[in-house]
Amino acid sequence: MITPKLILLVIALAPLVGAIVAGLFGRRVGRAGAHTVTIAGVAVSFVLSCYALYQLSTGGWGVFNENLYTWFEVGKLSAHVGFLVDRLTAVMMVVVTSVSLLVHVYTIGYMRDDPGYQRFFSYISLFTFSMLMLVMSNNFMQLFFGWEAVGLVSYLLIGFWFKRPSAIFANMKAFLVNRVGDFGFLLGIAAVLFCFGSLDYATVFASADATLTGRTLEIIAGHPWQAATVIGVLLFIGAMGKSAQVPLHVWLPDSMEGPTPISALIHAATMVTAGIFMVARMSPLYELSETALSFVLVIGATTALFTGLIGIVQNDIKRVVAYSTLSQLGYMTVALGVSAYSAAIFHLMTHAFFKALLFLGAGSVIIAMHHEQDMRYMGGLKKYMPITFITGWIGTLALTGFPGFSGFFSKDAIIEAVHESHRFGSGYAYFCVLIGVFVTALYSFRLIYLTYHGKERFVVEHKAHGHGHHDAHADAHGEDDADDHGHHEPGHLEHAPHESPWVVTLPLILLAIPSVVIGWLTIGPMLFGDFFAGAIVVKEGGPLAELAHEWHGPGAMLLHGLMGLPFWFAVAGFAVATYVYLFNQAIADRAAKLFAPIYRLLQNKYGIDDLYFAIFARGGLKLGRGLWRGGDVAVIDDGIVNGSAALVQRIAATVRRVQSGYLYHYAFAMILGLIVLLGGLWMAAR
Amino acid sequence: MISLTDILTLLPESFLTLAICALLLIDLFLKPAQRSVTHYLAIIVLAVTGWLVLQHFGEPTAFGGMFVRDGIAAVLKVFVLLTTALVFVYARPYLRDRSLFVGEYYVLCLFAVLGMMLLVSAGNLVMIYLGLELLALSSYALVALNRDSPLSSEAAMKYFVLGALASGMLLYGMSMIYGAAGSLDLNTIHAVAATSTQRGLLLFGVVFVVVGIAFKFGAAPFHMWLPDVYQGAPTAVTVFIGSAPKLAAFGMAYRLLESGLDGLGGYWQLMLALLAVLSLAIGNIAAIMQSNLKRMLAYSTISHVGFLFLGLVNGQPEGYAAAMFYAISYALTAAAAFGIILLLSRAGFEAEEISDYKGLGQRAPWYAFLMALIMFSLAGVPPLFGFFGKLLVLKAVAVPGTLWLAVVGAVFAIIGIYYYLRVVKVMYFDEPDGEAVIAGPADAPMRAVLSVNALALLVLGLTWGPLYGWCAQAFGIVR
Amino acid sequence: MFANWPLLSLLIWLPILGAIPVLLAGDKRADLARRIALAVAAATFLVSLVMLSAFNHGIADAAARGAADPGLFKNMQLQENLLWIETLSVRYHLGVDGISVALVLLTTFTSVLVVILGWGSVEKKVAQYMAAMLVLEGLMIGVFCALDALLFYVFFEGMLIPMFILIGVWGGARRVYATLKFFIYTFFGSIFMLIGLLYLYFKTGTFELAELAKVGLSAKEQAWLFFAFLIAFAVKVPMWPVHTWLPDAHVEAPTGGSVVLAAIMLKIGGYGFIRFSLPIVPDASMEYAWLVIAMSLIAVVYVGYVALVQEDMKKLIAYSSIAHMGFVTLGVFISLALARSGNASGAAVGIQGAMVQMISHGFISGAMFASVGVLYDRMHTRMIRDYGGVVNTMPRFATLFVLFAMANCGLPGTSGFVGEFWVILAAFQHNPLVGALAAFTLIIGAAYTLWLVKRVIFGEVANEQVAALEDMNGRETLVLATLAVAVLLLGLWPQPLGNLMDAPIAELVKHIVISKGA
Amino acid sequence: MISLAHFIVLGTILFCISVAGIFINRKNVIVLLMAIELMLLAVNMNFVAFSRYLGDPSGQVFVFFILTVAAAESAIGLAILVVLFRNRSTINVAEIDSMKG
Repeated sequence: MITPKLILLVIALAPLVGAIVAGLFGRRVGRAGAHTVTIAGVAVSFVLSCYALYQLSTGGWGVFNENLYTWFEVGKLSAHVGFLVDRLTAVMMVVVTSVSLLVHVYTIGYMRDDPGYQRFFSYISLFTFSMLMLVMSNNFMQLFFGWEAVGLVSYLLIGFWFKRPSAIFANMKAFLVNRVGDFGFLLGIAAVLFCFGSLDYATVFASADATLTGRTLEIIAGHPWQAATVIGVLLFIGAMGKSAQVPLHVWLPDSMEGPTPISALIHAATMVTAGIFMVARMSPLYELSETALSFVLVIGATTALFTGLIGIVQNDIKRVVAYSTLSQLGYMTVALGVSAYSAAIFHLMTHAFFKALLFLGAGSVIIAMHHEQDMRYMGGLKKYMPITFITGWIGTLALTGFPGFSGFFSKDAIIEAVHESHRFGSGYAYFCVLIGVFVTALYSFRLIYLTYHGKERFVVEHKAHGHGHHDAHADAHGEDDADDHGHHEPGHLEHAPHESPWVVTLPLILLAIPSVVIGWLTIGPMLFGDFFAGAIVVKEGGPLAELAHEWHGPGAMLLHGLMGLPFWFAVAGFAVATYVYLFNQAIADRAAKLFAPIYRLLQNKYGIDDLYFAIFARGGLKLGRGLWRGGDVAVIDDGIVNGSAALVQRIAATVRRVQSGYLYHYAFAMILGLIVLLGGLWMAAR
Repeated sequence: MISLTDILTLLPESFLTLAICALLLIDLFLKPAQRSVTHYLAIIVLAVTGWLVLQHFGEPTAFGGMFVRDGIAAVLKVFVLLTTALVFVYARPYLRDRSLFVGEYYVLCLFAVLGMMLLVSAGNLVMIYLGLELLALSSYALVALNRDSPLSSEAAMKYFVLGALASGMLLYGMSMIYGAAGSLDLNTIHAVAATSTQRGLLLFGVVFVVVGIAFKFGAAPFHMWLPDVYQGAPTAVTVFIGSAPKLAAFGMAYRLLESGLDGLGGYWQLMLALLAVLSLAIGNIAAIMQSNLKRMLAYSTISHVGFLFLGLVNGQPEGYAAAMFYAISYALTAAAAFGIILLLSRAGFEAEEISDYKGLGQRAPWYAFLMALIMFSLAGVPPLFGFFGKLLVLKAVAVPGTLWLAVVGAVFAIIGIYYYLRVVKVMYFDEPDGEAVIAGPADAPMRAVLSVNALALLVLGLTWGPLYGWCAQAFGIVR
Repeated sequence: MFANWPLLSLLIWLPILGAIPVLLAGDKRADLARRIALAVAAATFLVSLVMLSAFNHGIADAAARGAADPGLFKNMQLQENLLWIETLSVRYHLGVDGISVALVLLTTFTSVLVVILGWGSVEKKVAQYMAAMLVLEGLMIGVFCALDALLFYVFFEGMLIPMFILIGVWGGARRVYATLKFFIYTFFGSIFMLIGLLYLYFKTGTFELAELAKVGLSAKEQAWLFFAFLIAFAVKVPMWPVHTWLPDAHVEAPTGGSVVLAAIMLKIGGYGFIRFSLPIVPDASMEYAWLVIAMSLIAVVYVGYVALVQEDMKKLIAYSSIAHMGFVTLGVFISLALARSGNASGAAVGIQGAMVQMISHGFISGAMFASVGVLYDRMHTRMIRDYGGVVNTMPRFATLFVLFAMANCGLPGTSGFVGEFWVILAAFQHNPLVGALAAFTLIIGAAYTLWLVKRVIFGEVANEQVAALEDMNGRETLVLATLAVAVLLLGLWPQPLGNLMDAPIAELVKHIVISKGA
Repeated sequence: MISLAHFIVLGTILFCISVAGIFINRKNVIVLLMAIELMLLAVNMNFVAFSRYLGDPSGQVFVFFILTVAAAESAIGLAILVVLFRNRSTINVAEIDSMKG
């Protein structure tokens, strides 16, 4: 009997099975076995997810909300594992599984010769499972479970090449920064439980209005704060961690230490969007607090602009994409901030595709360039790797929001929504997102030009270096022969770069398609239809509702877009990039010299990382050492514990001297005792 | 008028007296080689006396109240005899080894026992004095038993002088009490003490009496003799004066303070409290610094006396029962402790330095284990016997009013732990240096009895109910 | 069928008496001694399982609903009640409720693993080592089963002796200092509790916990008793600032000793709070709850930072133990406050959290110390700087170690998460700020644990010793894998444990809201 | 007319002298023995006086006991003294301090 429940269970568990098989029996099933089983698992859940989405959007299914397993029950409170699957969830499931599936395939080629092949597949399947649990959850408990689980997998994957100091530093950093977010997130959950006495979405959302309006919490005695705001902000702190919003964004660029496939899957398409999804999911709560939303808005706007700016000065191809991810996440957050949740989700979806595309493309380039990630040693690759080149352009156009491409619709919608919004901070946000468009175009095309166009800035030296076939397995050298690449002077290749194998290019092509069309197809229902009705709650007069009035289909929007500000900002960015990086390289350097301070500021990411390191890492250690040496060792141990022991010893020495060995002293002591007793008695008697 | 029943009531003591005389004579005719005869005879004498003590005949009192025969006396006597028997068993190899294996040892000890028996069932000041002196004089002689040892003679001299001083003070106190009460009979004194309105003289006497008692116990500040005597005396003698007399001292204290001066309880309890605190402090603190095991045990004795006094301070039957239980547990434990020293010592090697016990855990696991039991028992760690003695005395003072005493006791118990653990540490955690095994002269019976004695500390720790029941019953506590 | 067997006595005395044959086997015949010890430990574990089967949730639930005999300690099961000292009416009274059952199972379970661990890592005086372990096990079980305060105390103190020997004989370089510190510290703590108990005896004429829970006490009396108990249990837990014995003890103790110490002994402190402080002096506990809560929070934050800078693995884990045990005390007293403010459900959450945290910490810290032992047996150093890149040579070990590390940072799905999560939820209900401070462990806990992992497990092979390491042998794998299963099982399926403890906790919560001021 | 008080005072004085003799004297052990005898005599004085005053003979009986014991005591004392002298060839109180602490 095939029930929705069964289907959903299969969707969630299929990747887990794959992960377990590949992980525990990796040796037995071998490489082929490992990738077969994991890909099969993910494929199954992808297909079924599509089916579920279809059923939900055609009304074949109602919203599915059921508890499947009681994790713990104590007192009034109970925690379950359960699924809440509505269209919002379904969309996420499709996004996750599809990207994951493609990444799985891509990995076959990318990690071909990596010793940790099975481990890697097991991890990414495990990640898929966790992510599905996160999005399908019907309660805060399971949400947190998935939340932490994806964090764990990301930790494991960033540190996949555990020999690299940079990698194992980056993964710890990522985990800890995320933990800072989780700190807030957990407290948010606690606050929810405190106010609602339940952790189930349904219950909470149903009674949100009634419970939270007018309710206040006193975090600091004497300062009652709006409960809705407290909850909203606390939960969003969690989102800031996961979705790398300023000031918790520092971990994402470093996470590029991980293999490229997971940069695409986890740190671009899915995990980092968990925060966005979470806020959208919590829309009934956020709608109750203007303050919280403004907070979200400002944070998002800041992220959108300032991380983008950093992207301009980066030379590592992956880092550029990483920073663009940051800024795009900022856009989504902005959308949330103006309660254009569906716009956020919409952008999340489109972004998932074209950003995954860009990352995988970057990966493909890296393969070709023989693990050289520095764009200064690339250029003119278009003739070597046409597919990567074309798909790269498609991705870029989508990212920069070229009219017609998916990115255009989602980004434009967000900008329009911000324009419409009158929420506190929306002005600032509008400014940020507009400039952001320019910045985006600038760094994106800079990347394109530096990589694919211009003259080759690398030297091919044909030395019969017994190097086997190293090209296809990019960072694999991190595993086997790190030293071998250690003595490589940059930009020197053993042999000319060439197009990657089909397992790499196929996903690129498959991702390019939705990057182009998905926006046109889905914007209507998703943003202005009632596709998300019930899943996303927006108070009367949300910006999207405003926009809905002048909504006349994607075509109209396209035309309208051509005369909109954003478009021209994008064009400007394109123009600058083209002029500077395609025709007149020199200008770039001169600009760098001209605005040296700004350039340096951007170079070291506004100094935030260093600041954190100084305060939290070094400061923490200093504090710890102080407490230990000062508190534990000096005061408690040497002072009180051993001190009292020493005191007793000293007294003992004195007492000992009293026992002089002389008879008359002994006798005297007795007499003294007698006299004391007599004296005492005399006192007592009177 | 002396009647036959008087003699009958005194039968154990009378028997013991005659037996001692007989033993003295027999010993004269024994060749040194046959000395063991004396040894076994002495033990038999003790056994018979013990049996007689447990028989129910005669009157509760004799000689017009001079002599009291009650449960308390019975319990104390039995354990005095038992402890002495243990002492004899432990002492023999040691004495043999040092050509101290002479009849005098046994005779003197037995006379001391006789003194103790009289002391614990005294009903009259004269009786107390006589018993006390009989015990004391024998002890002086015993300490000096080893005529060629400078330390022994020095110890004996100190013991003698201070002991004489103490008994002089006791007598002085007695004279005052006599003057005030007009009688030497404790019951009369009791009545007077309870009723008399002007107590000046009586109280004056009480102080001296308390001093006398404190000295016998070795409570600070009347403890000075104790470490030197314990160290100086031959271990075979230390084991004796370190164990049984504590029981007798308790009996003496009970007779004088409870039977005699109960009416003045408020006063002497205060004094005992003061002495208890002093003893706990000095005993425990001074013991930490000791390197000589016998001396350390001497100081530990002082601290234990402090605990015992806590029981007396309570001044209720429960308190006395607790104190008596404590005295018994201490006597048995101390006997075992010195027994171990005797076991490990041999001619030329006294085994009385703590460092002599290094690595005993490897050289003689079994005896190390026994010693560990003894130390933990002295330290008062459950489930060993010593803990329950502490438990009971603390219980006696853990009542509103004297709660602070319990706390003081607890604090010093913590300090005390340290030096007992030090012995265990030396035995188990330190590597042995020098000779591998200790070949003491110990004979089979000693090893066996000593093992039983030490293990008893564990067994009694789990089954101390009947023993305490007996003590409680002696003081007429029924539950 | 077993319900009327003297199962608890069996549990207590089987290992203690089992130590005798082990000793008789002697250090010469080490292997025989090991086998006997393992047999005894296993048998005890089986008996504990029998106990679990004999344990009747039904009664407990009935009690919770108030259907059965009302009153704390009245619904203990498998009771054995003999007169021990008739003159003082001290009783040999044993019995268990869900809480004790859980802890007894933890004890027997851990002991088996410890014996297996000792198999390889202990070379000298094997028989004595095993015997000490078994005796220790019996005494600890006794602590969890005793319903008579004096009996409890006897077991409570008796434990010190074998532990003292364990650390002192098989310990590291500074073992003497460590073990003396351990003994005197704990003795110092408990002796005042003894006086408190004696005072209660004076009031009630009995040591029966059930009676002590009932007796009315004035505010002043309660305050004194509370501090008497506090010092005893705070030292055992250990709570800041009386925690400094633990790092030393752990560092010097042999692996097995550390495991037992961390996995079981520390729990006795928390158990004591639940069995003594709350039921007997609820009002004083309420009055001074702020103090305990403050101490617990300091334990979480302050000790967390201290753990961060440790250079010795065992010390680091020891400090993390202190931080984690902070959640136990926090949970217990938060719950008291919640219960008093009428939030019974929240209170239940808190105590459940504390209890689950105890069990889970038993697994995790035990596993961590066992892991360190595995490394120590190979490299004979505990210094973090001597390691690095262990994963390259010991992949299996590394996998498990990372798992335990994650559990130690309270990752959902591992047992470490459950207790901390409940306690934080409860704490937030009591006071959001307290909740926030408690939740700080998410960050600091992760920080010191992951940094440890980074330095020890990951990275290039640090030196040739590490390069020479070979992966765990079957025995070690068995132990760690078992613990890993336990950690995950409790993390994913905590409900059974919850059901086990629901009833007694409900009862306790009912009890502590009633003021007993007299 | 000499009252009871006079006797008691005299006894007390004798007692104090003897006590002083014990702990002030730092020369000779013999003096200690003499002091002890003196102390007992002081006590006897008290007993006799009281018994006469109370008209109760038991006190005087006690005195006889004390005298006897005193004799035995001094005998033992002197014996120990001899032994001590044999071992240490000195009876100077100030030199008898080989055990201390």
